[in-house]
Amino acid sequence: MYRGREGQWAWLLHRLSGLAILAYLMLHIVSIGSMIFGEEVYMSIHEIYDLALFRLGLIAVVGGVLYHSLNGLRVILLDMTGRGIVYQRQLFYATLVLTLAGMAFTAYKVIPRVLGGY
Amino acid sequence: MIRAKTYNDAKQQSHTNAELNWWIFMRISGVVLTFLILGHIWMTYVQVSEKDATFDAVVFKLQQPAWKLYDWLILSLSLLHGANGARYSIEDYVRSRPNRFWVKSIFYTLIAALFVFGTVGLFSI
Amino acid sequence: MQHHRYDVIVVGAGGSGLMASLYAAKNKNVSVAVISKLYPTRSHTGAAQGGVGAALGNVSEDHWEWHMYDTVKGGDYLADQDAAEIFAKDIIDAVYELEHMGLPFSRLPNGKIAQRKFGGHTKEFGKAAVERACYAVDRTGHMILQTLYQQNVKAGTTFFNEFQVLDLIIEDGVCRGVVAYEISTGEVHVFQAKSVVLAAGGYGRVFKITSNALSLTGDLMSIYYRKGLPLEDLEFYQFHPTGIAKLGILITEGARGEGGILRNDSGERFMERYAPSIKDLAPRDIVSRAIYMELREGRGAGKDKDYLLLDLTHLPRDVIEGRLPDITDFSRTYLGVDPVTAPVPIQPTAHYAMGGIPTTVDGECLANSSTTVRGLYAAGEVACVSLHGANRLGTNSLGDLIVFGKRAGIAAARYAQDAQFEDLPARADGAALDEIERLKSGHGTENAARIRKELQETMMDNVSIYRTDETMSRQVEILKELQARYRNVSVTDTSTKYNTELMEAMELGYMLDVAEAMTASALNRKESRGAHAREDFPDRDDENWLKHTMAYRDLSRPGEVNIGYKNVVLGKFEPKPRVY
Amino acid sequence: MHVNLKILRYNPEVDKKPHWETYNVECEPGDRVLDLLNHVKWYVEPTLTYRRSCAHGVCGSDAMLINGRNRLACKILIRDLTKDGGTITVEPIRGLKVEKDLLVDMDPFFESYRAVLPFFINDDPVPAGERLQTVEDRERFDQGTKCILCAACTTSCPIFWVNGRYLGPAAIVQAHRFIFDSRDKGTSERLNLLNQNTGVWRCRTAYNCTEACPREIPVTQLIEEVKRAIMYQQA
Ligand SMILES: Cc1cc2nc3c(=O)[nH]c(=O)nc-3n(C[C@H](O)[C@H](O)[C@H](O)COP(=O)(O)OP(=O)(O)OC[C@H]3O[C@@H](n4cnc5c(N)ncnc54)[C@H](O)[C@@H]3O)c2cc1C
Ligand code: HEM
Ligand code: SF4
Ligand code: F3S
Ligand code: FES
Repeated sequence: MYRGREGQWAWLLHRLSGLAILAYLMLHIVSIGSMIFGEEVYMSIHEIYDLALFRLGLIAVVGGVLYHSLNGLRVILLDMTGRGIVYQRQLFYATLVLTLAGMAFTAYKVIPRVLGGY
Repeated sequence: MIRAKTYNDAKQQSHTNAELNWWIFMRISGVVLTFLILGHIWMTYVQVSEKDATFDAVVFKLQQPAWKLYDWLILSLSLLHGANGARYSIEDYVRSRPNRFWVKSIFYTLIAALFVFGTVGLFSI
Repeated sequence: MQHHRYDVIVVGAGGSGLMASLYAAKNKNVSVAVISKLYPTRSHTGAAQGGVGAALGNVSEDHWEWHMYDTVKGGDYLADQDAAEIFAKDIIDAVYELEHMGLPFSRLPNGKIAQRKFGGHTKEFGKAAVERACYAVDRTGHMILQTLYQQNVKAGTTFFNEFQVLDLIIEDGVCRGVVAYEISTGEVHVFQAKSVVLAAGGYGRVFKITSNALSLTGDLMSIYYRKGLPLEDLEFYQFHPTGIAKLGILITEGARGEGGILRNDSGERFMERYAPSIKDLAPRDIVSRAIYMELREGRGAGKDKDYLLLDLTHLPRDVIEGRLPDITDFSRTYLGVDPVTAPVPIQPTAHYAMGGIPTTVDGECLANSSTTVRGLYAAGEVACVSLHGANRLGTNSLGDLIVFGKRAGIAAARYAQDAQFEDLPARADGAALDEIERLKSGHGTENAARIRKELQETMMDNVSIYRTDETMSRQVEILKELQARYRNVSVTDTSTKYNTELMEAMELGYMLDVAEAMTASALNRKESRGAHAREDFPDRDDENWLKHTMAYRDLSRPGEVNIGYKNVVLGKFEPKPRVY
Repeated sequence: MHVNLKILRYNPEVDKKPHWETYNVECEPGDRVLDLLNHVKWYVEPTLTYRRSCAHGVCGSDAMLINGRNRLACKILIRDLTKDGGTITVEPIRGLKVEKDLLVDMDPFFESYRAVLPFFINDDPVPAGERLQTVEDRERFDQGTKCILCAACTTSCPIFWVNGRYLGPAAIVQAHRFIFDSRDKGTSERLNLLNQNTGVWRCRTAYNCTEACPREIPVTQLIEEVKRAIMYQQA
């Protein structure tokens, strides 16, 4: 593995998260869109989402989206301003911290619900 | 032996702005999507439980035109943004020309189908 | 074997080779190709830092006569004054021409090319130092090399990169082409040509401490010499005063031009004693000898007292980092010394060959003191038009490449335009193939690297800054022994692709032979002049030695060198004692 | 001190695949990696193959993957890599075909270089003296002029590894040098060339190039400046 630094990992995570949320989006469209086939089809798909595993998986989706969008903003800063490049490393760590914070908050909201069966 | 490429060889290469435009689009759509998607997740998942996303709740929400537009924007922008993002990856990793053609054709068709399906879904309510 | 045909072949893609190819190709009647054992941009011209001297007078008044005078005096009156005059005049337009090719010179506030002081360059015939070195930060040579390569790309020049020339085809006094080894495939190619320009650089690697690249092994000088053709003034080899201690990496004289000061262990500015008027900016031979004396008298710094100090700490940080960024970087990288806050350990380093293949002012190679080898030209460090005489001034080599590289290119093309391709001898590549075969299939037990190491160490001990009859006679014997051992070298790598071991072994052979010619020339010259300083003959002797040495290998008695002479072209400036 | 020099070796005439070989070498902390390679080549294993020339970081011959990062073998010292008894790994740079041991085929690299019109373009009649240029205008493109075409940047770029059609950072640095030269008139042609799928838009700001550059050129920054120049030009 090339021992690249922050920039390389930021890019790799950005690409992976982008592709992952694209995959999720495609499934999401199918599941929500299934509505047009009536309540039964919709709910049968939707029940799968109710499984604890999936509900926890959504924490990962939040992480992915948060990381991708924050890092996306970082990339835009790099593209548009000289400052962005100077601080690209710090911006990467900020992105990570905010992403983890967002995931923690989601977990804090979701896990009690999962445990409580709500 | 190396023969240096001449000025004229290079001059004759054609030129379009397609990549520039996609690059700009990725950035603008990205900024817009940040608000749309984070808002969407906040409202439909973090604030309320997944359990609340019942058929009725979804139908109720989507009957309001403002939400219809909101969701359709997410649908189209993120599909287009994601599709172009995936194109970057395909062009990087799928290196043989014929393969790239097939992978791209199938992928774009899928995206288009999803877009039509999602749009019909949204507006059929 | 592959066979190629070009009207003009240029060997070497440093500043002189690229200049020659560019100008040869401006003659639309001829085809031109460049052969180089390195990718062109790897040539050692790229290492030159300080600048190229030309009397533009952008900072203060300057005239070509002053430049010519400094060149002749710097060369201890051994410089040929016809060459020096052409040079001092032509270099002015040549620098403008480089600028028009896009070379990014540093600038003065008024937008003109920036110039700075450099050793030995003075105004009004020696009165005071003058700003004559045109520079591009401290990477002038890099910018010249890049710019000339770029212009060749633009012109669509044909390059044979990583082709190592192994032989020149010369029959009946006419050069008919070259033989080259394609390093990537191991194939031997014959290039038939109407004229050939040699621009293969110097041979600093015969010394242990050198600023020269590992590739500078005197290949073409040796090949020329092995044919019984002369090498001129090889005893004059320049040691640059400021190499990074132990490594030899160069710290440009521009550092002193910007105000740097040489100090000994006690912090004394010792150059005040050796050259009271221009002190640290005296010509290189003088400063190198001064350093050598300081070291010998125990005033060196460090625990072994084997180096001196270049002090820049009194200069503002932005001058050091802004105008000398590369050498700041070298010092930080290789020594862990920051020149802004601490003086840099330095020692003299083998730097530049004033001598080489004798040529006329049009680059035509000389077979003796008067006749030329038809169709063969040379320029740059490999050649000796004798612009530099006994000692080259800083910045005059880059100028030499530009002025005489161009002249050689133009002359070679003009010659080729009217000449016919001459027949090649049968087995033109025979000698080269035999040598390869010998090295590859030999059963010798000698290791080329060990011989090379001994060569470099003994040359450093015996034929460097100060020389005596005793040390040089010893070196003659050592060289004979090393040459004998060289015949028992065999390479272990028998592969065809990228056999760099084979090429290095070849290069060792060349180094041994230039060292032979050099040592014999130095032993023969019984005076001290410029870079040639003999302890047993400390004075210059114009009566007997105001002449160029021509060293010929004796083809019938291996190991013997015959010395001939060539007159110095005098003119405007009468030889005078050289004081600064 | 002693270090283990672990080299990824490959001889096309014998080996099917590259393989590691380790040499225990005696050295000083201040030695360059190139000194160790030379030692191995000269006294231990003469078939070891690599390019080198200047030995002080100005000719660009010896970019290699050293301890997982692109470095010039002649510009990285042992003391900055490991301690006594440690291991140093050396591999050829990535993304270019390995010809033998540490030596790669540089032709594609130079082809990209030539594709960006890396030469001064200005067909106006030349003045008698120099073309004038202010100190600031000269400074504007100074960074790119330092480039020694060593390919450390291009071969550290994750996009270049997988997509050889990307011109790569080195070529863009060269283009930048002319685009921002106030005397040059070829700007729009160069911008058009870089405005292609194979040009600047392939760069994903992975930043490896900047970290790899032995000449401390802020490569990513220069690439971004070219992106912006294209954007403003087309706007
Ligand atoms: C560190 C350093 C700093 C210097 N600074 C200055 C300065 O500030 N000002 C100044 O005026 N001078 C300076 N000089 C001197 C000057 O740079 C050189 O003398 C000059 O660059 C030599 O140029 P060249 O074209 O003759 O050869 P080089 O640039 O050395 O090129 C030699 C070419 O010949 C090729 N070649 C060699 N052998 C063969 C072969 N067998 N087959 C095929 N090709 C071959 C090589 O591939 C290469 O392309 C400096 C020198 C050094 C070492
Ligand atoms: C939420 C806000 C988003 C922002 C701010 C954003 C921003 C960006 C930006 C700026 C890029 C270009 C990266 C580059 O050129 O280097 C990009 C690439 C990408 N985006 Fe997004 N994006 C967002 C949402 C999404 C969504 C929802 C998806 C999935 C559908 C997605 C999928 C991708 C993909 C696959 C890439 C390509 C990655 C690559 O080539 O390395 N993005 N994004
Ligand atoms: S930009 Fe830096 S890393 Fe890239 S080729 Fe030039 S010098 Fe080497
Ligand atoms: S590593 Fe590659 S992606 Fe861009 S910033 Fe450098 S060229
Ligand atoms: S050998 Fe010249 S850059 Fe390393």
